Amino acid sequence: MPVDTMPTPAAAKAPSSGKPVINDFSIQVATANGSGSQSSNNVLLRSILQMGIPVSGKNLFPSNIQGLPTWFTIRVSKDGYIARRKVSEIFVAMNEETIDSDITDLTPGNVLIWNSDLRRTVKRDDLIEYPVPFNKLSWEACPDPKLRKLVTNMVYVGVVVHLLGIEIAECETALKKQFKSKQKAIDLNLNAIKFGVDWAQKNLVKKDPYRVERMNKTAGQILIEGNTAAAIGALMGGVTVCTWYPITPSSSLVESLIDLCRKYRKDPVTGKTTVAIVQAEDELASIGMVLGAGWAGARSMTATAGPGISLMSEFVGLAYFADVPGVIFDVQRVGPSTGLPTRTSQGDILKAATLSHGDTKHPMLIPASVQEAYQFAQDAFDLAEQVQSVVFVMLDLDLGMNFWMSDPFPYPTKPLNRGKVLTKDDLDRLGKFERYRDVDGDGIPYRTLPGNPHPLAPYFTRGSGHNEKAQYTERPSDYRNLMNRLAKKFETMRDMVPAPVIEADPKAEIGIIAYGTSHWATVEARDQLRAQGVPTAYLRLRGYPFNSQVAEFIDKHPRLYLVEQNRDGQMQSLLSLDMPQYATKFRPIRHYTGNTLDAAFIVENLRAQEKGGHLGETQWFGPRGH
Amino acid sequence: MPVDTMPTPAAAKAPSSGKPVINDFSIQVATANGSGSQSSNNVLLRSILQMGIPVSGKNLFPSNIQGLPTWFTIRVSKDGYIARRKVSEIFVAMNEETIDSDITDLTPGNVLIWNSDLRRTVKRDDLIEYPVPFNKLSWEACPDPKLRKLVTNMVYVGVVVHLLGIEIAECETALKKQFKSKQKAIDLNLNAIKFGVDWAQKNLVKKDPYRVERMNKTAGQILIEGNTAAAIGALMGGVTVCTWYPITPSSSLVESLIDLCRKYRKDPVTGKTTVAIVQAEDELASIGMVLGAGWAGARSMTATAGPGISLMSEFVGLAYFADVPGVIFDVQRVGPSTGLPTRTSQGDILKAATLSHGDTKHPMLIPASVQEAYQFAQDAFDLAEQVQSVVFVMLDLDLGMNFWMSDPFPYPTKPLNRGKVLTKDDLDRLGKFERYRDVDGDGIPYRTLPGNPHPLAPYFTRGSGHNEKAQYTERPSDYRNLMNRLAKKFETMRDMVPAPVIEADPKAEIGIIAYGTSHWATVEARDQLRAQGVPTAYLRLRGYPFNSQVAEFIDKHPRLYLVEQNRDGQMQSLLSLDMPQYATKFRPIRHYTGNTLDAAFIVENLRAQEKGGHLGETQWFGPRGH
Amino acid sequence: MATTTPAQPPPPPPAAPAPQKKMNRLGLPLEHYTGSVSTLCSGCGHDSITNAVIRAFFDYGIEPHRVAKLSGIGCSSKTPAYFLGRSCGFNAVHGRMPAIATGAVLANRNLIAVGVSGDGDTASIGLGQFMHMVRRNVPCIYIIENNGVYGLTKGQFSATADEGSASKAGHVNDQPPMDCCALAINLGCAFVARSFSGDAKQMQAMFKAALAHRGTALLDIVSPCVTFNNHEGSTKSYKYAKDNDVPLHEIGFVPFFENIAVDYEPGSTKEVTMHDGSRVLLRKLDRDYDPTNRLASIQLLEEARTQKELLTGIFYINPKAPDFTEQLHLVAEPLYDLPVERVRPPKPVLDEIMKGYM
Amino acid sequence: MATTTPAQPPPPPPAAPAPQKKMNRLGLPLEHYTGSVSTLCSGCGHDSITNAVIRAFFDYGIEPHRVAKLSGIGCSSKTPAYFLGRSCGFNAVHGRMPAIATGAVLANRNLIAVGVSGDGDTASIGLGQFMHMVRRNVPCIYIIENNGVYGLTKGQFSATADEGSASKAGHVNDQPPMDCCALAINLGCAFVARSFSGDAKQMQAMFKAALAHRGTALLDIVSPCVTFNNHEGSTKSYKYAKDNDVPLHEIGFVPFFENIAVDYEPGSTKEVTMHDGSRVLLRKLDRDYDPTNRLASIQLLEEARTQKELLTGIFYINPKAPDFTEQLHLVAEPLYDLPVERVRPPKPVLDEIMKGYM
Ligand SMILES: Cc1ncc(C[n+]2csc(CCOP(=O)(O)OP(=O)(O)O)c2C)c(N)n1
Ligand SMILES: Cc1ncc(C[n+]2csc(CCOP(=O)(O)OP(=O)(O)O)c2C)c(N)n1
Ligand code: SF4
Ligand code: SF4
Ligand SMILES: [Mg+2]
Ligand SMILES: [Mg+2]
Repeated sequence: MPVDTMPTPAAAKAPSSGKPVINDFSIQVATANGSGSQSSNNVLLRSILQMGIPVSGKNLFPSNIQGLPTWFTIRVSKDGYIARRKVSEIFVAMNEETIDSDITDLTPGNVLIWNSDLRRTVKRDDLIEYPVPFNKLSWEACPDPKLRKLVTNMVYVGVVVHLLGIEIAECETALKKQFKSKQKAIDLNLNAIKFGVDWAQKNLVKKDPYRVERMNKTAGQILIEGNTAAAIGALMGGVTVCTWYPITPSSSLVESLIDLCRKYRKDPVTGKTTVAIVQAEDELASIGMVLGAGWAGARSMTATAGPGISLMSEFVGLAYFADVPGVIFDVQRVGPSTGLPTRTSQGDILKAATLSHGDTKHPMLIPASVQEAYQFAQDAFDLAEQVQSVVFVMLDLDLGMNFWMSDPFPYPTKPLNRGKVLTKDDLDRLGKFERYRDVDGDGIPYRTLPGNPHPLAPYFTRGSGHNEKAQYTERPSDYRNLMNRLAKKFETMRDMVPAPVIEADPKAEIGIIAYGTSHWATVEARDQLRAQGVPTAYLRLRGYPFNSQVAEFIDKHPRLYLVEQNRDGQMQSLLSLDMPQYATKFRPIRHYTGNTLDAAFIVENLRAQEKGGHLGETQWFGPRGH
Repeated sequence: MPVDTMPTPAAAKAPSSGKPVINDFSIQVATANGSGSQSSNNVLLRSILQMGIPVSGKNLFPSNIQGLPTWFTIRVSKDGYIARRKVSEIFVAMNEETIDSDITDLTPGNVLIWNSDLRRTVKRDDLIEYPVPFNKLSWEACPDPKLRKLVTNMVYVGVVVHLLGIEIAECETALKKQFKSKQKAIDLNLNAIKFGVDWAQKNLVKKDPYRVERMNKTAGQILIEGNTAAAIGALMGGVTVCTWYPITPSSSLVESLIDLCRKYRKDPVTGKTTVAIVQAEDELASIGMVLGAGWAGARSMTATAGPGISLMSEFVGLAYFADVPGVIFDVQRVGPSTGLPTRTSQGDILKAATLSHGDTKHPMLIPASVQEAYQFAQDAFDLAEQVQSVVFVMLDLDLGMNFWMSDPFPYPTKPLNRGKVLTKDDLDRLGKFERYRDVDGDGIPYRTLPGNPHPLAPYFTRGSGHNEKAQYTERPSDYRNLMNRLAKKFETMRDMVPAPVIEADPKAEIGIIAYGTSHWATVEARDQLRAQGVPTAYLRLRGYPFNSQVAEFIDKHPRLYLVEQNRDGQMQSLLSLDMPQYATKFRPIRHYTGNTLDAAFIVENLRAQEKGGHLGETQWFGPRGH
Repeated sequence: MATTTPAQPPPPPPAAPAPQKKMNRLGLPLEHYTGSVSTLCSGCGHDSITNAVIRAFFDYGIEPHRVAKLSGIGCSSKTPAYFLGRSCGFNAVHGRMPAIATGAVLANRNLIAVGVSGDGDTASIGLGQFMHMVRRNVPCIYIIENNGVYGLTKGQFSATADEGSASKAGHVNDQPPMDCCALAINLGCAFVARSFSGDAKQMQAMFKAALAHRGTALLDIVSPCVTFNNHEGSTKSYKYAKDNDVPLHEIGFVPFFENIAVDYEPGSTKEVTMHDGSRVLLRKLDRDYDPTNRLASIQLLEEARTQKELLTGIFYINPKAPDFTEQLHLVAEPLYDLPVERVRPPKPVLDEIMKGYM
Repeated sequence: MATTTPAQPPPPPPAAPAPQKKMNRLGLPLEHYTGSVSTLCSGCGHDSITNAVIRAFFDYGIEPHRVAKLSGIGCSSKTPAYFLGRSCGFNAVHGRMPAIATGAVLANRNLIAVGVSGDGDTASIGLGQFMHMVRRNVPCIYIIENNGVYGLTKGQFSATADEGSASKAGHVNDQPPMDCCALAINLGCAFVARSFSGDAKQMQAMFKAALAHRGTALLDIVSPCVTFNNHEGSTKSYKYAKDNDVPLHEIGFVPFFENIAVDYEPGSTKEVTMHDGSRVLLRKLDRDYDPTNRLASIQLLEEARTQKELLTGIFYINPKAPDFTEQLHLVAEPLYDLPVERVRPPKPVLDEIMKGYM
C-alpha cells in the first residue's frame, strides 16, 4: 500500500518469535479496483466479527472504476481499537501492478501471502512468506472463466481462514449475509473458500504467530458504514425532501436513503411516497431546492463533498441572511479542488463554518461514530428547524464509506422538533406577527409557512436588506440590527449543538482535543501514552459553535494538543477565533495524506513536541512566532 | 439621509454664531435616483476643487434605477480630509419621499436649503432655513418639460453656488468637463445655474457662516473613481484577457476598461484589438475563462463582488491546487447574500483569503486610494504571473464608485514581470523540466505555456492529485509534498505583496491598524486624537499574507486597535491566525452599516475602550473571554 | 423611513385600471391581489406584466395564500413584491429561481408557484436551472420578463438580445439570441407562450391558461426596459415590439367555473381543454396553427427566427404531460406537514434494518 | 509506485490498430499522437473515441504542440490523458470545460482546442456553459462522450438518458433526454454531428471534418458504459446502439493538402468545402439530406426523436460563421505573448487620460 514517507522512529515491530499473537493484528489485502475483492474482504471481516472479536475494515481505493490498485485493511483487535494501524502484520499481495512496491514497503517480520502466479521481482528474506498459485487454483476451483476473477478472491479468503484459524461456519453465515438468499452465489463462493482452505491445509506450513480465537465482545453488534447510518438517521428524522448531486464519498448516503425510502416511506394504502428525492443537475440546484423546501416547511437535506460545498456558497449565504433552514451532509474528502476524491480528510471544517461572502457563520455537527452519524442526522433536522439555519453534518470518507462496528441504533424517543412555526390558530391568538423580530431574546424569530391562510401570515423572503417586518430596507440601523440578531442567534446555538465529550484525568497535564474520525486513533494513542506513563485528558468536539466546557478544558490543561486531519489547522482556527486567549496554546498534530489517521502518528508527534522537538514538516507553515 | 442610530455622545456641533467657517464643512443633497442629480453634484464638486480647495464626494444610492432616495455628500476640507463626516452642515432637501425624515435627522444649527414646492410636515426652529420654490423656478428656467427635471437640479447648484460663494466661472469649466463638447447641454445647464444664482441673490439673505474661498491645494489634481483608476492600472499592466459578469459595484471597473481599450488598445495598422473582453454568462464562467487564459499565458482578470466571489469558489480552489494565475478584483459591497448591493463594506476579506473547500489560501492586495487602485492593479498581474496564483485586489464600493482627489498617476517604470516561464530555448538549455518541482526553494515552480514546441514542454494540468512531474497520483507522500510546497509558496509571498505603510510615533502607546478605505477616517481620527492629547501610531495593511513588520508593530504598542468595516472582524481573524500570540491584543473598532466610515466613530469607540468601557453593541458577539 | 419600502399590508391602491366588477368569485376585492408600490422606472414593461398578473389572479379567483411567488435577481425579479401582497414570496439569488420553486412545490404541492425571472436571470446565469426545471415539468408558472438587457445592472446585453441589436451606446450585439420558447419546446415543455407587455389582453388570457395548466408553463414576455433598451436600433423597444408583434391567434379563455358555451365558426378556432377543465380558445388570425403539434411549433419558431418576426401566442400546449410531483409518486397531501407517524417509521422497522446489519 | 500513473513521455505503445503507413505528412509516427495507458474499464466506449482521435490527428498531420486538450470531470474527461501525450492538457472542474477552453483560445488563438466532456459534464452541471460556448462560436472541437449515465460516480442517470431507459437496478427514467445536437443547432452552432463509438470510420471522418472547421464543432458520440449502462433495457448499450444506429450518410473527407478529385455520381453526394479548403463528402444513403439547411436539420432531429431513431452523421454545417476571435476583432497574433509595447500604451496616452480627469 502507499506508505507515508514521514520518518517513523517508533514503528511497531512485529514479533518474529513463535509466541502466538491472538486477536491483535491487521491484515491488508492488495487487489485491483473493480475485481470483486470487496465481497471477499467483507466476508473475511464478518467472519471474524461473528467469532466475537472486534474488527474494523478500511478500504483505500482509487478514483477509478476498474483496474487500479486498491488496499483493504482488516484490523483485528481484542481491545476493540478500530483506527488504522501504521503497519499491517499480514499482507495479501494479489495485484501485479503493485506487488513489488507493496513488498518493498513491508516491515521486517511481516507475513506475506502472495500470488505466486504474478510477476514479482523484489526479493526479501526478512518476511514470513506463503506463496500461493492463485491463478492456477482458481482455474481448478472454477470452470467458468467469467466467474474466475471473483473466485480467485474467495480462494485467498480460504487461505487466510486456514492460516488464522477462522471458523468456516462463520464464513458461510457471512456469505449468506453478503449474497442475501442467492443460493447459487453462496455455494460458488463457499466452495472457493473451502478450496482455498483445503489447498492451504495440504500445502502450507504455519510459520507465523497470528491467530484468531473466539471471544464474546461483538454479540449483537452491527457492522455498518457511516453513510448508511446517516441515511437511517435521516429516515428516522422524518426527512421529506432530499436533493443531491452524485459525488464521492457522499453518494452512498443518498443512495442508501433512496433504498430505505423505497421500502419504508411508502403509504401503505396508496403506495405513494412520503418523501421527494431528487437528483438535481448540480449542487447549485440541489442546495436551492433544499432551501426552497425548507422555506416551505419541509425537513430538507442534501449530501455532498468539498466541490459541492464550494458551489453551494452563494445559496448558503442567502440561508444565513434570511433565516432559512436546511441540512447539508458534507462527507469530507481530500481537497483542494478535485484533490484525492477517494481519500479522507477533515479539510472543510473552517470552510463550511464560514461559507459564503460577507459575515456568515454556520453551525456544524461532527459525528465520530456510526451511531453519532445516525443520531446527528436526526438532530440536524431538529436544529435546522429550531434555529432556522443551514446545519452542516460533517462526516468524512473514513466514517462514511468504511465499515464500523456498533451497538444497534436506538429508536428515537423525542418527538420531531419543528421549531418556531406559527399556525393560523397561533396568529389568531397572537393578533400580530413580524417575521424577523427577536421576540424571545434568543435571536431566533418566529416564522409562518407558505399556504397559511391567516391574513397576517404572508411575508416576503429576500437576500437583500430587510427589517423585522421582512420589508425591504437599506437603512443602516436596520442592517446592523439584523446582523446583530443573527450573531446573537449564533450565540444561542452554543448550547444547542451536541456538547463535547470529556474524559477527564485529574493527573493529566496534557489535554488532547480531537473530533470526528480522529477520535479512534486518539483513543488508542491515549492508551499507549498512558502505558508509557503519560496520562492525558481528552475532549472530543461534536459541534460548532463551542460551548463553555471547551474553554474550561483548554484552561485546565497546561499543554494542549489538537489532532486534526488537514494542513492548515481548520478547527484550531475556529477555536482560536472564538477563544483568542488560548490561541497560542494549541499544539498541532495534523495528518494530511489522505490515509486514515493512526495512533502511532499521534503518539510520535505528541512525544516529539513534549520533548520540545520540531513538529516535523508541519512546523514551517504553522502559526508565526509560535 | 439614513442615519446611524448608534448613540453619538460627541457629535460635532455646527457653529450657530455668525463667525465665518471657510472651506471646512459638508454639503448633503437628497434627491431621487435617476433624476440626473449626479451631474449637478459633480459640477458642484468640481467647481470647488477647481478653486483649489480639497473636496471629496460620496454617493449613497439605492439598489434601484429610478425614483428611490439618493444622498450625495460633498465634503469641503481645507485640511484635506476626505472621509465621510457624521454630520453635514448644509443639507439640500429635494426629495419629497424623504424630506420629513431627512429634516428630522438634522443636527441643530444645520443649514437647510429645501424645495418649498414639496409637501413637508416636519417643523424645526433650530435650523438655518432657505426655502426655495424649485419646481416653480424650473418652470420658469426651462420651457421644455422633458428637460425640466434635469434643470431643477442645476437650479439648486445655482443656489448653493450663490450661498457659498463658489465662482461661476468654475461652474462653467466644470460643465464643459461634464458634458464634453456638447455646447447645447452646457448652455442649458449653465443658464439654469445662473438662474438659481440670480434668484438666490434676489430672494435669499445669507444667514449661515459657511463659505468657500480660493486656495491652492488642488493644483494638478485629478478627481476619479477607484474603479476607473483600477481600469487604467489594468490597461497599463498589459491585461490581455478580461472576462466579467455585471455586478454592482464592480461593473464600472470593466466598463471603464472597455472604453479605455476601445481607444487605446487598437493596433494602429489593422484596427484590431490587443485585448479580449468578454461578458460571460455568469461568474463561474468568467473565472473559468480567466484561468483558461492564465494557464495559456495571458494576463487575465475579472472583476466582481461578493456573490461572484462565492460562485467562483470551486474554480479558485483549482487555481490554488494547480498553480494557475489570474487576477480577481473584488469590489466589496454589503453582504451576506444580496445584502445591500449599493453600500460599502470590507466583508469579503476573510472569505477571499480562504476561498474554496480544502486547505487553501490566496494573496490579496488592498488599496486605500485611487492611486493604489491604479498601482495594485498593475502589481496584481505581475504577482499572479510570478507566483502562479489567483491574486485578489480588494477594493470596496466606497473606493470604487466614489470620486477621489489624487495626484495624477505615474507612468510605470518597471517592465512587465512574466514570472517563471520556460521558452523553447530555455528547455534546450536546461534539458529537463518538471512542472511542479520546487527548483528554487521558494515553492514556486517553473512552467511552460501551451504551444511551446519543445518536446519537454507539454504537461497535463489537473485539480486532482499530481506529483512534481504533473502526473496523476494518489500517493500520500506526493499529496503531502504538494500541499507543503503550496504552503511554502504562500510564505514566499509575504514579502512580495505590498508592504504595510507605518506612521510611527515614539510617544504613542496606542497602535492603530486599518486597511483599505478605512484609512481616510483613521487619518482624520488620529489627528483628532492627537489634538485631544492621545498620540497614536498607525499601520496600514496593504497586502496578505503579512510581512514581519506587522508583528513588530503589534508588539511595540501596548494597546492595539483594529479598524474594519465588517461585523466579524475578518482581518482580525487573519491576523490572529497568523500571529496567535497577539490574538487577545486586538481591540476591535468595527463599522457595519453600509455607510462609509467616519472619524468620529473611530474616536468615540477608541476612547470608550481606553476608558475600559463597553464596545457598544459589538461587544457581545466579540471574541469570548476577552 | 423612506428607504424602507413597505412590502406588506396595507396594500396600496391597485395599479391596474379600475375593475369592472368589484369582487371576484371568491368575494375578494382586487386589492387583495395587489402588492407594494412598484419602485421600477415609470413606464417599465415589467409593471404592465405585474398588472396583468394581478388581474388574471383576481379574475380566476385564486386564494392569495395558496400562491408562492418565487424570483431571482433583477428589476423583473423585484416584481413579486408588487403583486399578490397577500401571498408568500421568495426573492432568491440570481438565476436560481427554478431550484427554489422546485423545492417549494415538493414541500407543499398545494402551492401555486409563480416564478418571475428576467432574461439575464434565465438565459444567462440561470440557463441550466431553467432548462432542467422545464425538463422535470415542475408545476410552476414561469414568467420571463424579457427586455434583452440587464436592467438592474444598467443595460448590458443579455443572452436574449438579438443579433444586430444595438445598445444605447451604439454597440452592436454579434451573437444569436437564446430563444427560451424554442428551448423549452425542445425539452418537452407542455405549455409555451410568448407575449408582449404592451398587450394586456393577451397576457391576461395567457396567465389564466397557465393557471389552468399543470406542470411548467413558460411565458416569455417581451417587456421593454425604458431606461436602457428603448432606443432606435434596439429590437426590444416598445416601438419595435409594437411594429413587429405578430399575434399567432386571438386567445380566449373559459374558466372551469364558468360553464359557458362559446359559439365560433367551424375551423376558425382551436379549442384546448386544460387539466382543470377550463378551455383555451385560439381564434385563427392569419395562419392555421395547431398548438398541440410539437413539430409544427418547432418549425414555426425557426421560421419566425429567420424572418425576424416577433410572434406572440401560445406555441405549444400538452395538457396531459405528468408533472414532477406525479413523476415522483408523492402522496396527495403536502409533505411539509405530514404527521410524525407518516414520516418516521415505527420501531419494528428500525429493528428490521438493524438486523440486516448484524 | 502504482498509484502514480504516468501522464508524460515515454508514451505507451499505441492502443489503436497497427497503422497502415508509418509516418504522417509531417513525418511523425503514430506514437506522437498517443497518450498514457487508459485506466478506464476495459471495453469502455470512451477508449474507442480516444483511438479515433489519435488516428484523426495523425492522419490530418497536426503538430501535437499546437493542440490544447481541455476537459471537465468524469471518466470521459479523463481521456485527454490517453491521447496526444505531447500536447498540453487541462483537466478542470466538473462541467466547466467550456470556460477553460474559451479562456485558452482567447489567450492563444493559434491553439487547436479539443474539449472532451461527458453527458453529465455537459448536459447536467455544465449545460449553461455548453450552450453559451456554442452561442459564442468559440473555436473548439467539443466532444461529448455520451453514455447516458455518470460513469465515474457509478451509474446514476444523466440528463441525456432517454425517457423509459432503465438503470442497472431496473429503475426507469421518467424524463425526456437533453438532445445536445438539437440544442446546439438551436443556438446557431455551425458544425453539429453525432456518432457512435462503435463506428471508428465515421468518427475519424468526423474528427477530420471538425479539424477543418472554424468555430465550435460539436460531436455528440454515443459511447457505452460497459460497467453501468450496457444492460438490457438501456438505450445507450452497445447492443441498442448497434441495432438502432441509422447513419444519415457516408462521410468522406479530402484534406486540403491532398488535391484529389473525387468521382461520384451526380446527386449521390453532397460536398461541403470547409474553411481550410478541405472537402467533406456526404454520400447519400436512405434519404436526401442537405446539412447546410438549418430548418431541415431541426426537423430531422425532431423526427428522429419521435421515432426513437439513433441517427448518426453530420446534421448541420455552416463553414462561414465567424468564430469568437473574429467577433472580438482580435489581432492576428496570439495575445498571450504580445510584447509590452503592444499591450502597454505609451506615456502620452496616460498623460491624456490623466488630463481627462483633471
Ligand atoms: C451572482 C450575481 N451576479 C451578478 C449579479 C448582479 N445582477 C443583478 S440583476 C442582474 C441582471 C438582471 O438582468 P435581468 O435578469 O434581465 O433582469 P432585468 O433587470 O433586466 O429585469 C445582475 C447581473 C447578482 N445579483 N448576482
Ligand atoms: C462539483 C462536482 N460535483 C460532483 C462531482 C462528482 N462527479 C465526478 S464525475 C461526475 C459525473 C460524470 O458523468 P459524465 O460527465 O457523464 O462522465 P462519464 O463518467 O459518464 O464519462 C460527477 C457527478 C464532481 N467531481 N464535482
Ligand atoms: S432599468 Fe429598465 S428594467 Fe429596470 S425598472 Fe427601469 S425600465 Fe424597468
Ligand atoms: S465506469 Fe463506464 S464510463 Fe467509466 S470507465 Fe468504466 S465503462 Fe467507461
Ligand atoms: Mg432583462
Ligand atoms: Mg456519462
